[in-house]
Amino acid sequence: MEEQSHLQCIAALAVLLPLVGSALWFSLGKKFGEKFVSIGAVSFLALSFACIAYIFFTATLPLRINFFQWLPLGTSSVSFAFLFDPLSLALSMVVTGVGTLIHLYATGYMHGDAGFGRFFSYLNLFVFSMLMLTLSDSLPGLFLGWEGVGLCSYLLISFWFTDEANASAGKKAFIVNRVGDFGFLLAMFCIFKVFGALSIPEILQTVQAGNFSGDDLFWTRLACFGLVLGAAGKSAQIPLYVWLPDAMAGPTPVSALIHAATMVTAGVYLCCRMQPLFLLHLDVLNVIAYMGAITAFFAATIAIFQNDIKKVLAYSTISQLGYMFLAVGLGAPVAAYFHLITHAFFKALLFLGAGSVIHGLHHEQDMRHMGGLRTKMPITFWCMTIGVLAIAGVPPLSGFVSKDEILHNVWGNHDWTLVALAFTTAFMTAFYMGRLWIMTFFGKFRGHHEAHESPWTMTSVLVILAAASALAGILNWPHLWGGSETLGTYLSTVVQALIHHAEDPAHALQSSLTLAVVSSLVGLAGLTIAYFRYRNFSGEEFSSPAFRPFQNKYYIDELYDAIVVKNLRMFGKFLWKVVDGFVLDGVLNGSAALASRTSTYLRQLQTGLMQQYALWIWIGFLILLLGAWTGRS
Amino acid sequence: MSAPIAYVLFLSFAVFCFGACGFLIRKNALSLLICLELMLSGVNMAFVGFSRLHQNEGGNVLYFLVITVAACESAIGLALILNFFRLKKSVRLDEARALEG
Amino acid sequence: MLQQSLFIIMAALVLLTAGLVAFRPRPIESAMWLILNFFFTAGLYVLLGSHFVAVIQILVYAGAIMVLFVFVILLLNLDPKELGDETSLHWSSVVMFVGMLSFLLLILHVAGPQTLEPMEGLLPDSKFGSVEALAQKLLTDYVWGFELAGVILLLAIVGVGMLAYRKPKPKTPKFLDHQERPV
Amino acid sequence: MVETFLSNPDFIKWAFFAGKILLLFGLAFGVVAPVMIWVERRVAGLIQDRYGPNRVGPFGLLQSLADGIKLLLKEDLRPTEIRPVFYLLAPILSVIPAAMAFAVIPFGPPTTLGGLLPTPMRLQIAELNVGLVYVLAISSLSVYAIALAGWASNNKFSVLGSLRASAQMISYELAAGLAIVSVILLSGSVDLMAIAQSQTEMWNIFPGFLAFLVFLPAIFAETNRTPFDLPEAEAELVVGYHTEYSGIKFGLFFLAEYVNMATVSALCILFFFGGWEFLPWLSWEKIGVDLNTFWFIPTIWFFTKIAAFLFFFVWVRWTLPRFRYDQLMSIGWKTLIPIALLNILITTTYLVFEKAS
Repeated sequence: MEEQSHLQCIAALAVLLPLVGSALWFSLGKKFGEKFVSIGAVSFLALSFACIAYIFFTATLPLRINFFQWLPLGTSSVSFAFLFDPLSLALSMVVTGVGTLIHLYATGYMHGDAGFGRFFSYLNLFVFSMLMLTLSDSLPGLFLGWEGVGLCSYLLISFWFTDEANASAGKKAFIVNRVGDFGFLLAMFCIFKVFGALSIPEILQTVQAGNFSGDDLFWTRLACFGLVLGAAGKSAQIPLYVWLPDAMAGPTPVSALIHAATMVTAGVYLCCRMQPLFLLHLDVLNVIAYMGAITAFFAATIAIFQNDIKKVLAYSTISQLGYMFLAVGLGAPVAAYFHLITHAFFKALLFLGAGSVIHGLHHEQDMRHMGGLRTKMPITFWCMTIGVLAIAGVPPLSGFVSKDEILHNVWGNHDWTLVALAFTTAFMTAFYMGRLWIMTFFGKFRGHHEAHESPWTMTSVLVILAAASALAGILNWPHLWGGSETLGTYLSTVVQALIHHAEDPAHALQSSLTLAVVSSLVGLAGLTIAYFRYRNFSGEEFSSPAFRPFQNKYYIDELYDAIVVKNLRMFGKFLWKVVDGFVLDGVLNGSAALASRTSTYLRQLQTGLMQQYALWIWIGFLILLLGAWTGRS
Repeated sequence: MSAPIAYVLFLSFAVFCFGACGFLIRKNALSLLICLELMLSGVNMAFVGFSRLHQNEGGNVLYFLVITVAACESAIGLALILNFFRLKKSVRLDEARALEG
Repeated sequence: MLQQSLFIIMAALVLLTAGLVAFRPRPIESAMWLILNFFFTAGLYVLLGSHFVAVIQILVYAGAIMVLFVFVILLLNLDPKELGDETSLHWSSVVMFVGMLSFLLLILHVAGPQTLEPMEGLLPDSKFGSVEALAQKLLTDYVWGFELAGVILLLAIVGVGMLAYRKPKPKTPKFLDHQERPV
Repeated sequence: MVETFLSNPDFIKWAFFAGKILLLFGLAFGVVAPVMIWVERRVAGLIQDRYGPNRVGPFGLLQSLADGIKLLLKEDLRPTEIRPVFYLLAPILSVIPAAMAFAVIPFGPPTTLGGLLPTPMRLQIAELNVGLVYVLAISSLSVYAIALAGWASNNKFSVLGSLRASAQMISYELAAGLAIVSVILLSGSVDLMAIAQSQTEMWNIFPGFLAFLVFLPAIFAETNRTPFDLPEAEAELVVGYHTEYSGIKFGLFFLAEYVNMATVSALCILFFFGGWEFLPWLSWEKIGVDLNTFWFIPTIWFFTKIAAFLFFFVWVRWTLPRFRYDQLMSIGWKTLIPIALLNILITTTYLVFEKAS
């Protein structure tokens, strides 16, 4: 674990480059124009990706690089340090890699926008905080990244802040994340109470070594729930998912990078990182599993009825994340991580494809006004096709492999509700992706503007991502099918899988093959049904009132508004009107009024007539006299 | 001389009360000072009475001090009244209400 | 017995004049009654045996202080309007008399009934009330009070001088007819 | 019948007392005042080289009687717009202090009136042991009469005259008081009888000559006589505070003035000229006069001294010019009082050395 000095400066370079970059683009963006900013941003990201790659290939993991003592906490202290181990390296590779591609894409997409410099400075700041989140060695460091990421998502969602809707969407995202962060903070406090330290390797060592008294167990259980709440907030799971669909108000590259590939996966990374802690409490893992499954199924049902192309992709992201949490909950972090990586590729691809479609149709986002674009935008069409097939789980693409891995684990767990949820969600995923695919690229063109293919900067990124999402499957090709499971072995040093398939090898191969066939069949069925339903789509659908709740997203937003926001506003008004207005001001003004009222009476005593004063003195004397007279002993 | 002390004290307090009452009723500054002198002479009576009761000169000495103070006080009071008269062209106490609350 | 009745008469006169001083409207009248009051008080002091004090009462009060008062009253020569002398039997006088009664009760109670017995007479050769005895006490036990009284008198003199002094207004010089006026 | 009266001691005491009062007040008001008026006018004539009044009675002796009757019969003029009460009160107030002062003056040594009295009694109406202070107190009261007279007669000149007169009297009273302090120091007591008896050997005039120098002008000013009679001077303010008075009211003022003169001169003699002693170092006992049988000799000698002094008053009146008012006040405050204070210092040192020897 000793630090080599050159590794230390490389790590520092990798993390600080985006930070410096964001400062540069923000201040010099206007002065030096778009060309300088775009070249600068992409090169900075590429350089940072190169450093991470260098450490990935050369360093002996796990590698801990300590910079300085950051937070003195009474006896122990938190040091500002980076921890390079398989988990963090894998995610940071994805972050910087996909980040670079998306930066390249964004230079084309944002061309001509007034806030060009500002956009890239926020994007770079986001990458910096994401790296902080993944690489930091201590929980507070992780939390710093966690908050940074939340901040950048807010800034980027409400990038076009002139429009009221974008601004409120940004606020909504930030506030919901804050609720999640509250859970995370609570967890940190509990952990500190129990372990007395906040650096992650230290905590995990004491967890594996020590046994815990009843009291400690209570606190660690509370910590786990806190972490789950934080993860749910950041990765948009059931209670706190409402912000993600509204986050689509931001520019598409932002959705692609933040709300598909990187930020939303932070929750999964957190759960995998703190897995030993979760293993202390299996009921918490169960909670995670059910949360994931329900979210997946729920989001999928909503996605079917969305007409806005980006909203569909948002809900599909939520459901895929549900899958990942399901995997983590079942104790198969490797499957979750693998799905995370593959999802990053094909979801980024889908978003960027949708972006180029919107770019081509001059910011037209409603699918009902699209159709027949396969001839006008061939490259986007072919890349989107690969993405749709991948997410639908058509073999041999990466989506199929990772989802099959998760379904295999779910099946292994023999919890039939989870299995049912998982398979129906798989079918619905295939159906709504197929719907999207057909409505945008097949049938007659229902739009107003003349569509045109996007410039090479955007289409080149689409092609690369299409290739990645197609070939990503080989990363963790299961042993049963002759694969080497490189990712599994790579991660096994940090996390261990819970379910060991005890069956004999022959039976295992036979069951996994049947499972693979079943899942691919489900996917293909979804696609074909969608094809036949929307082949000659004319424009309106689901008109009957029965579908009203689905289209309105189960009125969840209105529900939250009714329960939380209205009460908060009422409570606020109460505080303002009653407590502040009546009690505090009342007491203040009241006492002032009281003083002035009594003084008006007392003022009559001050007549200025000397003789009246003498009279009062005399009366006082009399009273004293009578007092002496009565008080005589 | 065999008058009881109670008579003397009652007399002195009566004179004092007359003075005080005059002090409160009268409207002009001059009568005020006159009543003040009356009050002081009432107090002196008590001193002399007690000195006679205890056959000790202390009371008379105190009488002397009170009489000097009375002289000074009336002198200064009259000077003030003169100034007041110059200022307000009258000695009515109603004029002296500047300190009204 | 003669002394007792004399005391009663003198007391009655003192009270009468005190009442007149308090309630006569014009200040010059109340001043004159006050002088008479001082005479009767002096008579009372003689009855109480302290002769020197009686004479001082006349010398200082009637002779000096009241001269000041009469002077000021005459000098100001105020007509009733300026005096504003409408005295109304104000409710405060009621308070006064209530006070008086309650004080008497307090004396009687606190001092006990023996205050009502007459005071024992003076020994024939006792020097009480004479100048020598008073001077003896004044200049030995209370010499500081005596000096202080002197200082207070000095203070009063300076104070009055300062208060009453009015810088003469520089009058513009009047030119007689035969003198030439400055052009 | 008579013996029963004579043998009863109370009767004798009361008779003696009545006799003293009759003697003194009869003399003061009956004899001294009218005679003085006559003497004054005669001497004035003598000094101005003319005859005085000599028509009424032998040598005009009854002139003052005639004046008195004239004043009594005159119409009682009373100007309008005056304050009636104080207008009438003023003359009364001027006479009262003059009379009261007489009660204290001893006119002879204590005698038994030729065996008539069981024990030697004082020839003094009121045996006050604080006599001197009493005289001072009474003399300070005469100011009221003048102040009220001036103010009540509602006449600008009389008001001014009264203010000047009372201011003068107050300031000179102060000077007289301080002079008397040194006399008290010399004779060691405040009782007038004691002062007189202390001067059997050496009169106070010799050690207290400076005090006499201060006392003399003070008494002239006190009685508004000659050099200090500015307020009633005809030339100045018509007749000063008693311009509006006519008839017996004016007479009273006149009478009060002369009685005051008599009192003051008696006091002066008592303080400085040994009272009824014959000569400075020659007291009556030395000559061999038995006071009990020849009790009247010192008294008569005392009255002759007073007469001489009164003559001196009149003599000064028709020779010295009048002081201007500011000179009068400056003499009072700036010369007499400092000298008096200095005098007290001198007498105290003299007493300390004398006692030491």
